[in-house]
Amino acid sequence: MADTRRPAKSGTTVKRKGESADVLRGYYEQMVLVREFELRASEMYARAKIGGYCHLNLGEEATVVGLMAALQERDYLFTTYRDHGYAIIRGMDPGAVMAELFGKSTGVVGGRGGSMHMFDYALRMMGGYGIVGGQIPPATGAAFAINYRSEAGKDAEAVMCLLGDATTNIGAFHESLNLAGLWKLPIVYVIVNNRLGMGTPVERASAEPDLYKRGCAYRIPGVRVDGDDPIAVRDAALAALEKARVERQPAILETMSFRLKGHSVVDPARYRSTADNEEAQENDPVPAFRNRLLNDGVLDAAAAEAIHDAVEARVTAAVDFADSSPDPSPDDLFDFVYATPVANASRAYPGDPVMATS
Amino acid sequence: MADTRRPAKSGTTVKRKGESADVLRGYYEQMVLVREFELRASEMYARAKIGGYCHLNLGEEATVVGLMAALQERDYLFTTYRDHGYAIIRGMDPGAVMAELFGKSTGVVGGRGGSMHMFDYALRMMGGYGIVGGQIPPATGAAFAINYRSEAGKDAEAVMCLLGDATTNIGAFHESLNLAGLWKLPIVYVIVNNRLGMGTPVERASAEPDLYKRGCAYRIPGVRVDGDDPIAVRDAALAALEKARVERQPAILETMSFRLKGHSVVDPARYRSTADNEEAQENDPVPAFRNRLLNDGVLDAAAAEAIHDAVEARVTAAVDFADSSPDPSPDDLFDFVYATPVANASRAYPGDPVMATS
Amino acid sequence: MTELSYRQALNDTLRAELTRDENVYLIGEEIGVFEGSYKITAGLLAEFGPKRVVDTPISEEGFTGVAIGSAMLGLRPVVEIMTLNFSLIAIDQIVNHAAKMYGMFGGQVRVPMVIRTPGGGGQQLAATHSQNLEVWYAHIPGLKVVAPSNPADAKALLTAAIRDDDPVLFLENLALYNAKGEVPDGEQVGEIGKAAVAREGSDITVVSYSRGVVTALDVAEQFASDGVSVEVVDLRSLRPLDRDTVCESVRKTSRAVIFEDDLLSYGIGAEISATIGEGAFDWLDAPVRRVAAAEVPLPYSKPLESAAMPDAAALSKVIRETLAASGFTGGRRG
Amino acid sequence: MTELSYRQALNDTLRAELTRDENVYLIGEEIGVFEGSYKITAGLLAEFGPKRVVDTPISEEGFTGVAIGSAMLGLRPVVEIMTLNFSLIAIDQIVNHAAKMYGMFGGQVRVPMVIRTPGGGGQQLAATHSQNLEVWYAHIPGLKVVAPSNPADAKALLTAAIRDDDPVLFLENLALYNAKGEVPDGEQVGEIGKAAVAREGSDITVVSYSRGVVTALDVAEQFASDGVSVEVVDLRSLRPLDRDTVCESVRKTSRAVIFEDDLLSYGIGAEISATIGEGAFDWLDAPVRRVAAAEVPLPYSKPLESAAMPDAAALSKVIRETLAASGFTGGRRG
Ligand SMILES: Cc1ncc(C[n+]2csc(CCOP(=O)(O)OP(=O)(O)O)c2C)c(N)n1
Ligand SMILES: Cc1ncc(C[n+]2csc(CCOP(=O)(O)OP(=O)(O)O)c2C)c(N)n1
Ligand SMILES: [Mg+2]
Ligand SMILES: [Mg+2]
Repeated sequence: MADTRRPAKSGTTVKRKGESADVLRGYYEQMVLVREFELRASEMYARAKIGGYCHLNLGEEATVVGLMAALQERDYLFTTYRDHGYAIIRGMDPGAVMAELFGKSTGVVGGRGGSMHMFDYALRMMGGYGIVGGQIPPATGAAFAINYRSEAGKDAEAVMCLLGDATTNIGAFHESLNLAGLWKLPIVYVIVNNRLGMGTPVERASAEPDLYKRGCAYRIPGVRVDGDDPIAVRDAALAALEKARVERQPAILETMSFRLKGHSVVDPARYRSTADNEEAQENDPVPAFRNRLLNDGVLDAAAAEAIHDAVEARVTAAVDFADSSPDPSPDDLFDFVYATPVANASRAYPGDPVMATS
Repeated sequence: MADTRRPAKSGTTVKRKGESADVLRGYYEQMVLVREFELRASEMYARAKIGGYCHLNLGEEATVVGLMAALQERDYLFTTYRDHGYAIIRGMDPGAVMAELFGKSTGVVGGRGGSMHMFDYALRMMGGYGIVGGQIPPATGAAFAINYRSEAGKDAEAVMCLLGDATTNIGAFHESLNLAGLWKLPIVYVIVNNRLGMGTPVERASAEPDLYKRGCAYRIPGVRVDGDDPIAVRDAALAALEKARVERQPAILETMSFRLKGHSVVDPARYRSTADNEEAQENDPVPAFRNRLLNDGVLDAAAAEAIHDAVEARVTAAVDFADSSPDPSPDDLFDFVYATPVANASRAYPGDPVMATS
Repeated sequence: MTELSYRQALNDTLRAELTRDENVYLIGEEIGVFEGSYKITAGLLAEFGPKRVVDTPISEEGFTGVAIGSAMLGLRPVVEIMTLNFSLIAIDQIVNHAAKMYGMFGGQVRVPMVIRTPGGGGQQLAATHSQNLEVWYAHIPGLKVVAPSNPADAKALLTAAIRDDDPVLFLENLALYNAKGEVPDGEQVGEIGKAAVAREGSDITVVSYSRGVVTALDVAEQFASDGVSVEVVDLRSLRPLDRDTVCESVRKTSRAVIFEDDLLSYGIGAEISATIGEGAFDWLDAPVRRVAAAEVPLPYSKPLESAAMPDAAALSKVIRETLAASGFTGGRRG
Repeated sequence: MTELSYRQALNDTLRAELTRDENVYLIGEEIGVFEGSYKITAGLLAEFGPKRVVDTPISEEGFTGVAIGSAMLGLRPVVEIMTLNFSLIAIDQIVNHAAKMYGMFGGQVRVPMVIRTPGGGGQQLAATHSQNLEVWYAHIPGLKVVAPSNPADAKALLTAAIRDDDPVLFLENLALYNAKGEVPDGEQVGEIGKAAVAREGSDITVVSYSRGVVTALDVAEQFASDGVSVEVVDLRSLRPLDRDTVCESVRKTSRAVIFEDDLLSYGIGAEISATIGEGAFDWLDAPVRRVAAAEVPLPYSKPLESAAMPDAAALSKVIRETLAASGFTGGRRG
């Protein structure tokens, strides 16, 4: 049996820890931003402004914000197809992210990637990836590169690699963790445990369902943290990143949260029981964090309302930006096939002859 | 650091355990058979009677014999390219195995597979495989099939899947063990730890070098046993197989032995230190077991000599058989492409037109 | 005859084979409780239970290998790989194991299994989720590869594949699942290795498979109203490849265009073109042209994706160019 | 100019590039302490140390992915995959990641890496260790694939590949490592995407690459003594493919035969034949024929292995048949 208990809640009060009210409000605002952005994305999908797959961070807002709070500018982030929130909180303009969802030329990768493939080299946000587990070896390679060219220490760079609970069952996870453990690479593998891989609960996918323990096969330590608490997530991530920087000790961090909706926007999640759905809703991290801040007097109703309104306006602006942006031009189809130009690379559109001369 | 201690030696005496002298002499004879067969194979390779890759069980004779003593006729065996010993002790005729090495039509698979791919369905010896880790998922699938069509119990079938120490680092190992752990499959994964994957010591390949512990990530128990002691190996395998049959509890069994020669017959193993080589030779299981039997009075010098001579004769006969067997005919090239014949399957030899009509 | 969707034809066939032979079982990600990513297995878990409809963790290499091992012992697994793109993780098991065992082990063991998987672009799934890599599998002896274009063939070829003693890659296409067609009632066992003339014609041959056939038939219909008679050959089986049917058609029409979703270079069409060049050389009146995908990682954005994918317009253009190149004078506006 | 083996040319080039650019490093199984399965990296660990010459566990997917990630950060890994057969385990990283990132991420990140790996049969390594799967990689946009046939090209193309900002699959061949040839001294940077006319001729074109070129040149020499002038085109680069050089040659000779180690159906030769059929249609005097491997899992036994692999005799036969089919009347015994 899995240890299905959640890690102890980090308490209902935040003030005692000496967090500054500004910082707390900032986290809250970020959580609301992720929430509203995702709801709007869902709406835009229904309106066919967005196509393809579209996986949302609904229910993972506290995890997103906590992790991004711990990550330094100098660090590298690799994540999955469920990447909108990370993209925005890492610093991408919500308009450019929305434009990417709309497939516009102003999108973060010019409309080439869409929902699953947000990327910004300047922000060291090294991409959302769509093959389950596919991001793990390259993320490990980024840590290898850090090791290759710089010394360990408090100011060293590190890598954060996100993956879902169900992703721990794929070979790439194993090979990567073994290499990281063997070579002592500065990387934190964050298992975002939302209890489900599509429709499959953790216990039906992982023979060791306490996922933070799976590092045992590589002598990689793991901790589990309440993913509904941004501060707990942040602190756990900070600690793991610190060890990665200073000791080159790779780590697993498992964040426990709930997926509030289906696997992607088109999934009605009929396979979930009412009880499961209720549990998920009860643990919704956004109202929970708001209530904490209200109780602690860090926020009052008016301020909360103001934050919400400001975020709404930003998201609306993002949609407007996306909507009014131009489509990429088919003339540019062949722009990003090769970084180093070489002779005879094909530029044939469907129906073109293979050779100019034929 | 790896726990480099060997598991406690199982003692120098065998009689006290109530083993029958016949059985013990039988084990010894089998060990000698593997030893002599492999030495002769090496010689035949040098004489260019054998081609391709050729990996020997030299140093693993006790492991081979112990494992095969535990395996019942009804069980299934999957192994690696280092498979000659297993093939013979599982029951294949040494002549047919040698003929396979010679690439003859009388070989166990008609010369199609060679050294790496011994196979005999009737003996439930389900093959030697050449892709590192490639045998592990199919072996797990055999256990799945057992589960699918029969009940657990003392007389149930089980699967033994062999793999090398270095093979624990590949994704297929992880995925398979997770499935076996999750689905409770009747399989014993035997890690034949000969300390090296080609030239790489376990500690430089596995972040958890105590390989029997690696089942922790799947709640699969593991034990380590002295691979130089056929009886210890047999007993550990019997225990693990029993649990697999009765409880559908998969297990890891790690056998510790030494590779006496290079990775394959063409590898001079220059990367090994003199100390390492000496340690390997000192632990040679064949003289060690002979001495045990001599000390215990189970064997005397004359009997040992007789066994050796008989084995020599068998191996010589095997070589003669192989040598005098016919080559497969190129006319039969297309015999085993498809089991179910279908229209338009190619039977073109190089240089034939693709269509009869062209 | 009943009109069914491609999806329903597959679902019915799986049900029929599960009922017929208890060695048949289904295995894959999300095929049970979730009822399949594309709902091909809807209802089957409820009907046959978890022994016969096996949900797996995300471990394509692992569960494909498990299917192989179970097939070696006589079971008849039907694996669903969620999309062809994910088969790359399992490809060592498919190509180095399933495809080789029968030969490598001298005919001693059979691997009767089916791998069902949809390929194809056009759904805005971007570069890693839109591929047509069937040519890789079609290259491999020991495998059989079928790619039905309509519900009736889907039924007949899936039945044949499940009953075949070799590993069969059964290629579906995301854009075909809702396509409807008449399907003969009762048991239908198709013939692997045989192409079909999907539409007879005399002026030019279009060779295609899977989704491409639907477009090719539409285009043929349009050309008919212009007085050009287009023959459409549906390959159905990519391995073995029915070279005779292809070449016979071209010997009749003297012109050929290949239409495929695949990337152009080293795609399925290359082999078809080479085959025609060898098998119908003396009959050809114009170069064999290929209409295939542009050679880029397929972009997400709809205008870019559309520009990269072959469509009816491109096929029509190349048919016209080929007719012109051969001095074709028939047709009303030809 | 110095006479070097193919192996030595590779070893020298790796040394030169390791010396030139400290972002270059080598990574793979047994390349350091063991000095490489085929000794291509001999001496380099001793010279450059374990930071630059990285031995890995057996984890092709893991370490290839590590190389990719490190390349994204600006390192320039040269990966050795022990043989092409084992690349199947890493193929998701190569095809779904390395090849797609530059396009999928809108040109924001480059993946400057080389994957060196030998393919080929003929060493009695049986079905799983003897494959020529380069056509799979040649099919993939975003990758570059080179396959040098001689030590000089090996040097020039490996240098180019290491300095190229895209992922390059660098195909070697077990049977070529001991082949000798003159190699220009000093830095040589080859041009990826360009074929070469390895031998000029006027009667018939043989197109080949990698190991096949050696045989083709031998056969051409034999035909020369019979008064038949064979032109040999060495593709060198499989992706991009230099269609112009191929077609130009065939427009000159009017006849073409493709010689490849690859399996016939859907192999490299299919694309070459299709290309010629399209680009030199009006010049062709006979069908383009392919001499390729028999479509079987390659057997271990020498007589069977030899029967399955294309050789000089098969090539000569098909050249003769092609000459005859085109009514060739030149040559002494033609
Ligand atoms: C190799 C591979 N197999 C299957 C899929 C289809 N797929 C996409 S997401 C997903 C579930 C992943 O679950 P988890 O790791 O828990 O992440 P979550 O979606 O819950 O964030 C699956 C099966 C894929 N993209 N890649
Ligand atoms: C996927 C794959 N990678 C690499 C190889 C080459 N190779 C063959 S055996 C071997 C070492 C395996 O070591 P181990 O698992 O310890 O088994 P041992 O040879 O010691 O019995 C390697 C790297 C291979 N056959 N397959
Ligand atoms: Mg999940
Ligand atoms: Mg070993």
